[in-house]
Amino acid sequence: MKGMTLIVKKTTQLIAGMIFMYGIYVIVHGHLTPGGGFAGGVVIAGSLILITLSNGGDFMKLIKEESGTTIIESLATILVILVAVSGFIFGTKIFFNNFLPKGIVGHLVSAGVLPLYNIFVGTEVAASIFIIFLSLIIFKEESKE
Amino acid sequence: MIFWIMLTFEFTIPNLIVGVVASLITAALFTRFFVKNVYKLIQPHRYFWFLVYLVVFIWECIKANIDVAYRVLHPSMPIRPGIVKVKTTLKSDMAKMLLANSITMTPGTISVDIIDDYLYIHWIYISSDDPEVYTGIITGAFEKYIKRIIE
Amino acid sequence: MSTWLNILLWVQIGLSGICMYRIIRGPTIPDRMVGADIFGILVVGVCAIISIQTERSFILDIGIAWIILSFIGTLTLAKYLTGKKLNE
Amino acid sequence: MNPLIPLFVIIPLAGAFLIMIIGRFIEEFNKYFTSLVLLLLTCISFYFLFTTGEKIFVYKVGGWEPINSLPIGIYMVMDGFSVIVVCIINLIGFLSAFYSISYIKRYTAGNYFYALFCLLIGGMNGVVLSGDLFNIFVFLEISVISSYALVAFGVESNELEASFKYQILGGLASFLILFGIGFIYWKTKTLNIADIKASFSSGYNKTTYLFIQILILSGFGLKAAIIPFHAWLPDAHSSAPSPISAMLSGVFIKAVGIYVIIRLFFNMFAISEGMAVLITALGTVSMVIGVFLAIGQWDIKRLLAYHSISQMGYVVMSVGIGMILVSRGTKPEIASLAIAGGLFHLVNHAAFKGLLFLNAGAIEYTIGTRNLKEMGGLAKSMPVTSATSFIASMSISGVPPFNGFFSKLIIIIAAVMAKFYLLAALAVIVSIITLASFLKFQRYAFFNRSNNSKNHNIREVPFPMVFSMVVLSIICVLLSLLVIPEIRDAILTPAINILTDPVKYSTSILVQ
Amino acid sequence: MISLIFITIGIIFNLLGCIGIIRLPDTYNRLQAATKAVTLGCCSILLGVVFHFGLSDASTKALIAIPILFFGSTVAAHALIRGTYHFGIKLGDKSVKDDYKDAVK
Amino acid sequence: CGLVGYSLVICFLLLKAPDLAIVQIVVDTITLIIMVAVVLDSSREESYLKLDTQGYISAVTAIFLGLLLLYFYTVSIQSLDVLGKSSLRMAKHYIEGAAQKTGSANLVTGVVFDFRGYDTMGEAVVLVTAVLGVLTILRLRGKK
Amino acid sequence: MIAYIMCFILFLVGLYGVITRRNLIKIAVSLSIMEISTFLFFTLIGYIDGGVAPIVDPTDPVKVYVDPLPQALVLTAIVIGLATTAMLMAVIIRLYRKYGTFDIREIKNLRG
Amino acid sequence: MTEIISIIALPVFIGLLLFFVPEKFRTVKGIIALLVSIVTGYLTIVIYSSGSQLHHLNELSSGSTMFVFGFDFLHDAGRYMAFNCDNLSRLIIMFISLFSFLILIYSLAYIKDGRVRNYYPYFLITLGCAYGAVVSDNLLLFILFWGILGITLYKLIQGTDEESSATAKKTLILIGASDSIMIIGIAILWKLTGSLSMGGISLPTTNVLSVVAFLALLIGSFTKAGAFPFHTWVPDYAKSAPASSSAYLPASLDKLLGIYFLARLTTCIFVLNEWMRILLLSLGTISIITAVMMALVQHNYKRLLGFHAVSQVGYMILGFGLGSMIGVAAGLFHMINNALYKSGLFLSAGCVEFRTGEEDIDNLGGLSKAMPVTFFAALIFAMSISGVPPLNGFASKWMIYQGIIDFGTGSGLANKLWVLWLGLAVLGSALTLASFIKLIGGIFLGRRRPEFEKVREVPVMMLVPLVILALFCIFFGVFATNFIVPKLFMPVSGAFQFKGFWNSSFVSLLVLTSIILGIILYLAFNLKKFRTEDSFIGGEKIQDQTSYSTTEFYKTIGEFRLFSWIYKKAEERWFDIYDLSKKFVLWLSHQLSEAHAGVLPGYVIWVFAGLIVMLLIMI
Ligand code: NA
Ligand code: NA
Repeated sequence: MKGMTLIVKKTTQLIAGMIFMYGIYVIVHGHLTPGGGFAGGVVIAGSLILITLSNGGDFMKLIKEESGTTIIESLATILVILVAVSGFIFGTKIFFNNFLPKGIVGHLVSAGVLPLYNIFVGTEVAASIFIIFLSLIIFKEESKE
Repeated sequence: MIFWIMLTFEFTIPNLIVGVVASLITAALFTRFFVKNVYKLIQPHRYFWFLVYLVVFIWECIKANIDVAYRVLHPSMPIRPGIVKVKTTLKSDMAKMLLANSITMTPGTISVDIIDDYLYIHWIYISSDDPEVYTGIITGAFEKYIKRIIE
Repeated sequence: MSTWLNILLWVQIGLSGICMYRIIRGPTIPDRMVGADIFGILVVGVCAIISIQTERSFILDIGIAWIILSFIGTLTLAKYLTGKKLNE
Repeated sequence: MNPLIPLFVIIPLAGAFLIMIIGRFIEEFNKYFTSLVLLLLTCISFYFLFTTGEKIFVYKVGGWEPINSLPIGIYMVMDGFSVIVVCIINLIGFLSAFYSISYIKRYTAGNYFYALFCLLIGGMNGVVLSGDLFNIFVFLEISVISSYALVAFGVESNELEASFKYQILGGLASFLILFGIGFIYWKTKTLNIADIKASFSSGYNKTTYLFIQILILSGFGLKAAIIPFHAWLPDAHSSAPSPISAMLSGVFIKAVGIYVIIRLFFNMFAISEGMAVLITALGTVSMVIGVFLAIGQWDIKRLLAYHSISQMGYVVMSVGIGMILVSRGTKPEIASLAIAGGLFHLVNHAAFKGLLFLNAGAIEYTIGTRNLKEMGGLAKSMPVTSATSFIASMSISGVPPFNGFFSKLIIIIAAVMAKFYLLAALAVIVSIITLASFLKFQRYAFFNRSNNSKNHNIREVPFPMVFSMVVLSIICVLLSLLVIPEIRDAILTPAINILTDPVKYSTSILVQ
Repeated sequence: MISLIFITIGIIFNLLGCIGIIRLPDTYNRLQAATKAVTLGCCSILLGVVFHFGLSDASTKALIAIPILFFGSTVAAHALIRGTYHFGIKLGDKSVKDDYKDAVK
Repeated sequence: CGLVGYSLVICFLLLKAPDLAIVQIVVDTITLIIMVAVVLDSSREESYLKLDTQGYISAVTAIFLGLLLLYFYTVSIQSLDVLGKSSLRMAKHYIEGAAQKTGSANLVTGVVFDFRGYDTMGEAVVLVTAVLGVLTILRLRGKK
Repeated sequence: MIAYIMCFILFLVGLYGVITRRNLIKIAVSLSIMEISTFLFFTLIGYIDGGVAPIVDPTDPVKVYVDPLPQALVLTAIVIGLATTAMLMAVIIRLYRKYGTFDIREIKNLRG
Repeated sequence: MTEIISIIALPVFIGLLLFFVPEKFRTVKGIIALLVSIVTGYLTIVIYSSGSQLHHLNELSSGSTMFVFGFDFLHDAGRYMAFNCDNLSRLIIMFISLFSFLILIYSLAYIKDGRVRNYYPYFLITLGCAYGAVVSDNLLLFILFWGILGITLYKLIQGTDEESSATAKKTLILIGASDSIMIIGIAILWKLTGSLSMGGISLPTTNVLSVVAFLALLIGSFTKAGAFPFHTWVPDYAKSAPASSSAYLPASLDKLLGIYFLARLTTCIFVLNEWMRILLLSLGTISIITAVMMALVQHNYKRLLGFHAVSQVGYMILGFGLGSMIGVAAGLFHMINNALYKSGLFLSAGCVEFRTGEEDIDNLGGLSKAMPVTFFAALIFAMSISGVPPLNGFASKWMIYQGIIDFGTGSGLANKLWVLWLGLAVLGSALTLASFIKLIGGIFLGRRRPEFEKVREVPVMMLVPLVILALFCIFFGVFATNFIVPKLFMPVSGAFQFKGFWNSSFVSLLVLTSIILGIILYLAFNLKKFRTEDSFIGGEKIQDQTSYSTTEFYKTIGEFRLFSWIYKKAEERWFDIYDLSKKFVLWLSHQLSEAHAGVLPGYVIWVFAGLIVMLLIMI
């Protein structure tokens, strides 16, 4: 049987969703509370890893997931850079300019582009970590055959 | 969604919007895992039994905890550990999981594995060598409530 | 009240110290892991107490994160113990 | 606020990710795209080379203007010194990338290769252009991590072993640097190099100051592979694919090691004679021991790698002599001469060592071995490789009329003028042994009769490789022109001025 | 005040758990004693937090933390003990029964 | 290994650095997972190698070097600000009116993404680089 | 001051590990211990007595925050550390395949 | 005065262009090269006739149409680009053009196979740079040209076989090493005098620095000229390189340049003190004796010639060591003479090799009938080098002896030792003669081997330079005192009077002694020339027992125990400065490599030990 025991599987299924959501929360509230793109990204990756851990997955599936995640990751990084460059494009001619309105401190929609950064960085980090995990696993899988 | 609100505890429009989006993403990714038959979620009596179960569970917990505390603190440490095999009548995976978790959470016992209908349980003080008896002791209290909640 | 809380906090941290004893000492690998697991749980308590002390809710975020990740970590370790590969 | 400056970082980084995405769908995209990107960057960097002069461009990232002339954002700084290094990076980068078009065909995962290559370039550009200490560290890590991966690109046991050792020692270097940065922040509460200089000028404890300096020196010394911090270099440089070796040896250790050391010790710390002597001594030791290690090697790339240590020793020694003189405040013109020699040699080394590694790659590409004993008689079958490697060998050995001669000449003359006769003598001896070991290379690779039957029906390498090698050899010859006073004034003198003037860098950045 | 009581109780549970982890002879028993006591203890502390903050974001967070902690540590304990068994750690000397042995084969 | 990391988290908490704490938690766990993934199918006995003479020599050397280094370190930190009494210089401007400047309640996030956003982009790129590196190193075949 | 010294001792412990351990994984772990000590070092630098965590609470304007900059730096450094560790692990796993051992003293093809 | 630029730039430029002409048009390349050499030869004569001048680049470039391009840009470079056409330089460049012309003619016929790639391009570059080195006034400019000659020297040997590539390597290492050492000398000179102009410096060798500078520059000159102890590349080069290359570089151009620079060093840049003179004189005599001793035992005639090339340099050094006007003139005269007959000898050796393909004296014999012109030319050269009157070798040696005798009248320590210098020089001359009897006898006389029955005379193209050189030898010998020396060399050294009759006859006596001694030596060692045992090269049988086995010399000489030991060690290259240092360097390299054991923790310890050491030093 693939994966861990029934107990683990079932519990994981219950919890993984919550963890994922918590990750999103950490990302989105990054500019208000501790954490941010990075921590949240890792939490999201953690939820994915958890699923893989408990349920297992065969070689082909892992490969497919990996290539998909790679693209997500690259896209996210491109977006990070785009946000950085967008300051240049939208008027101020300065890279990394926080050009959006700053809003009221403590509110969710505030701090200009910071939440955007957080979201993209979070996606990128989640994807990155998951890729690292997957590629380690895939390597194991392959080298056995 | 509820989870989201509980986390943020902020009832502003943007927050709610973000919450909905987050919940949708999560749902899209994880629904296939944990909701098998939705109709069970809307039967109120199950929630009632759940509460009952919770109370029973907490009570068992405290009782067993004190028992374990006694064994740990007692100078001669009267323990009699071992792994026993217990048969369960529960059928669904979810129920088995809940049972196993309950057993684990009750001090003194911990479920090692679940193979088909048998639970393997590590017990700190095996009070009886008779399978019938200890099955009753370990699973008896929880099994019937779980059955009512889930099946 | 706050002194009491403070005492409790340090007791809790002291308990984590006990776990560390087990982690460092633990004759077998599983022993260490048990220690680590317990340690992880204890820290949540620490976070909770600190959050009361500072009246800041975000410390609890850290606690939750800790729970989640120590859970994942322990599962991984358990899997390590069973000797299976991670995707099995 | 010249908007072109950040492009040096943004373009290669974005390029890397475009390669990852688009390269997945279009087969041939990656190679030409990389070369194109780097060509573009080369053009921009040469534009800066001809326009910078004595000016110092400051780019305040994020638009954070200083408050009471205290910089709060990250600065990118382009001055006479960094522009030279940027030119080297992008030019050698372009040629290596072009070379790779053929070379890398034998490996799988070309996409990863080119993406990492772009990241390497982006990281180095970031380090060189940064005016902020921690930012240097971050970009250093980008380039270093991509170099870890590129060293292991062949995934054979030697490559992996080299990469592992490199990573461990590189990690130690990072921690030393981090501790150094921590100390500096602790002391000055700022991270901007110019501002640190200004803060340090308001007094410091000598012991602490030296401790910080030595931490930084050993950290970046590890990256620059100065002896005794060199152990990773021969392994790493010889294991990497050849275009990468060319990048690592030709550019990388300079951009992330030597450049930073020079920059920090001239423009951030107050130059003290003790430190200057120490740096000179390190350079001398590297120069001497490196060459002795090199001459015994039979693996071409290992031989070249040890020579990198030795040649960097020249640079460090020469700059160190300049530093000693600057700290004494006497003979400014000789100090300038010494620094000019060092910088000139830095530039030259990029050209000829890059070329030599490309040659080694071409040989490996055709006959599949790096062992000199298994080669021979390649002069006939690979005329271009043979000719270009001869030029490069003569350059590195300091034989006229190639560029290496002039820089060594300047270094030796400066050492003599500054009354460091022993150093001059050592420089000469090392130069002789360098010559000997490169003639050994020439002899065994190209002229001996080949005793290997498979060496017979081989042909010259494909066009992209030939092109890169020829261009580099032309550069080797053309760089000699830097010795002509007018050209030197235009290119090297601004760099020297910015280094020797104790306050110019700091003040002119802080007032902007 | 009520929160303090809860926290104190929690700490006591934790204390018991930690004593268990020190005193008990083999891995399985340590796991037994420790996980449960500590989990309950921490749940109790979190409850204390809930009472302390009343109806606010902090208490909801604590409420969320409780089930996660509960399930998490339970499953972790389960997985650990199973892992320990598979790892080849023998049951302690005092053990009287081992039904699982046959199942593993 | 996780132990030190987890202790560090507590230190972070005590040093009022919640951001770091949360990040350290996640990173540490991930590190753990990665390490486990690596160790998994190696034989377990190997982790208990006995020290030989060579080992003792290097241990003694290490201790010797360590003590010397510690001495120098101790000497050189004497002149710096004592713990908790440090002043703010550059960072003063990050705190004062940070709300107006970045609009972020979390000052660390403000610094990370705004004042030092360039660093953070670098950091993101480092991670991607590492991912590329891992993919490169763990790809199935090296040469055609 | 003692805190700084402890932090440095942590660094030295890591160093000791790197020098004396034979197992590749343990070397990597020692390296991450050194890494952690640097993080701690930065955080110590940024600590201010009586300061609070640098998160602005609009309702409760306190005067003293700890220095957010070192924390930001450590944040970056942690990520970089993770990246380094990942790379290291990838190499280790592959090295193990090639050499069949985790013993660093056996892994010495490249010398001289 | 664009001539100066032209003689440098034209050959170099054409040479570079010729790189792009495919190798199959070798003859076309050769003809172009010949044309260039004729043009530059004409220009050198123009320069010679226009008197001595000092020029800076900017002066030269102004008004010239040829180099307008890019010169604005170089206006400051004039500081370094200074050309000095004094009497010495003018003399040397003229002879450079002479030799290059003759050797090119020879090469047109000789260089047939593709063994040396790009022969003509390198030849032309050599030519241009040789001119450049001689006319440069600025030391940096000088070392630039001087160094390029090292590369071309290297490139002109190059074959793909073990031996020639090893020799090429050794040659360039020694030459390159000396160039590097010269840089130090130049740097010290610059530091001490603040000037780089050769003409403007006159530094007494009084303090350590100036002595070091002198020695450094002396090493350069000695290596180029091939004097003891930096001579070891010459015999190997002679053996491995094509004969025309040997004739061109080690035999003529390098001698000219090396001795030219020695002349500059001793006469204008430095003012030598007593000890430096002793050093020069003793190195000169050692060169003479050791090289000729080695020459005696060689089997390979090209290698033998190589050792003689070293030996002859000793006489020139003696001349300059004397420091008197006659000494300088004698040194220069001997330099020219040596270049004449030595390149002649190499060329004739090339002829022999061209027809027979054999390089071992033992295996040759009786070619005089088959190759009469070559034989006579070689005979003249051999007599000349051995100092047989009235050939030019006699004339210059005679002047050197006279100079030494003159020198003996002085009061210093060096002067007191004049008998030593003189005796050894005479002995060297005698040994030279002995070995050349062996050479001529071994190759041209005796019985011809059956496999060489069909050997014919070489093409006319190869004979022409031989004949011209032989004529020069005779001419320079016959008209030495009344035309050649006063016209050519006295402008350089300053006018002097040839000494009176007594000295002259004494010197003649000496020369005669040496000739007789040489013949006696030859006979003494050659009595058992029909011995049939194997020669010392183990296992290599001499098939034809009736041939001249001239290498029996070795056997005979080798019977003296001391000699035999020394020769044995010499064959093992114990006295070769190159091999000695090679051994040392490789040993050190090995030790250091051992330290890199490949174990990571060791490296980590290095790192931190380095850190600690730095801290200990600094704090
Ligand atoms: Na290098
Ligand atoms: Na490098």
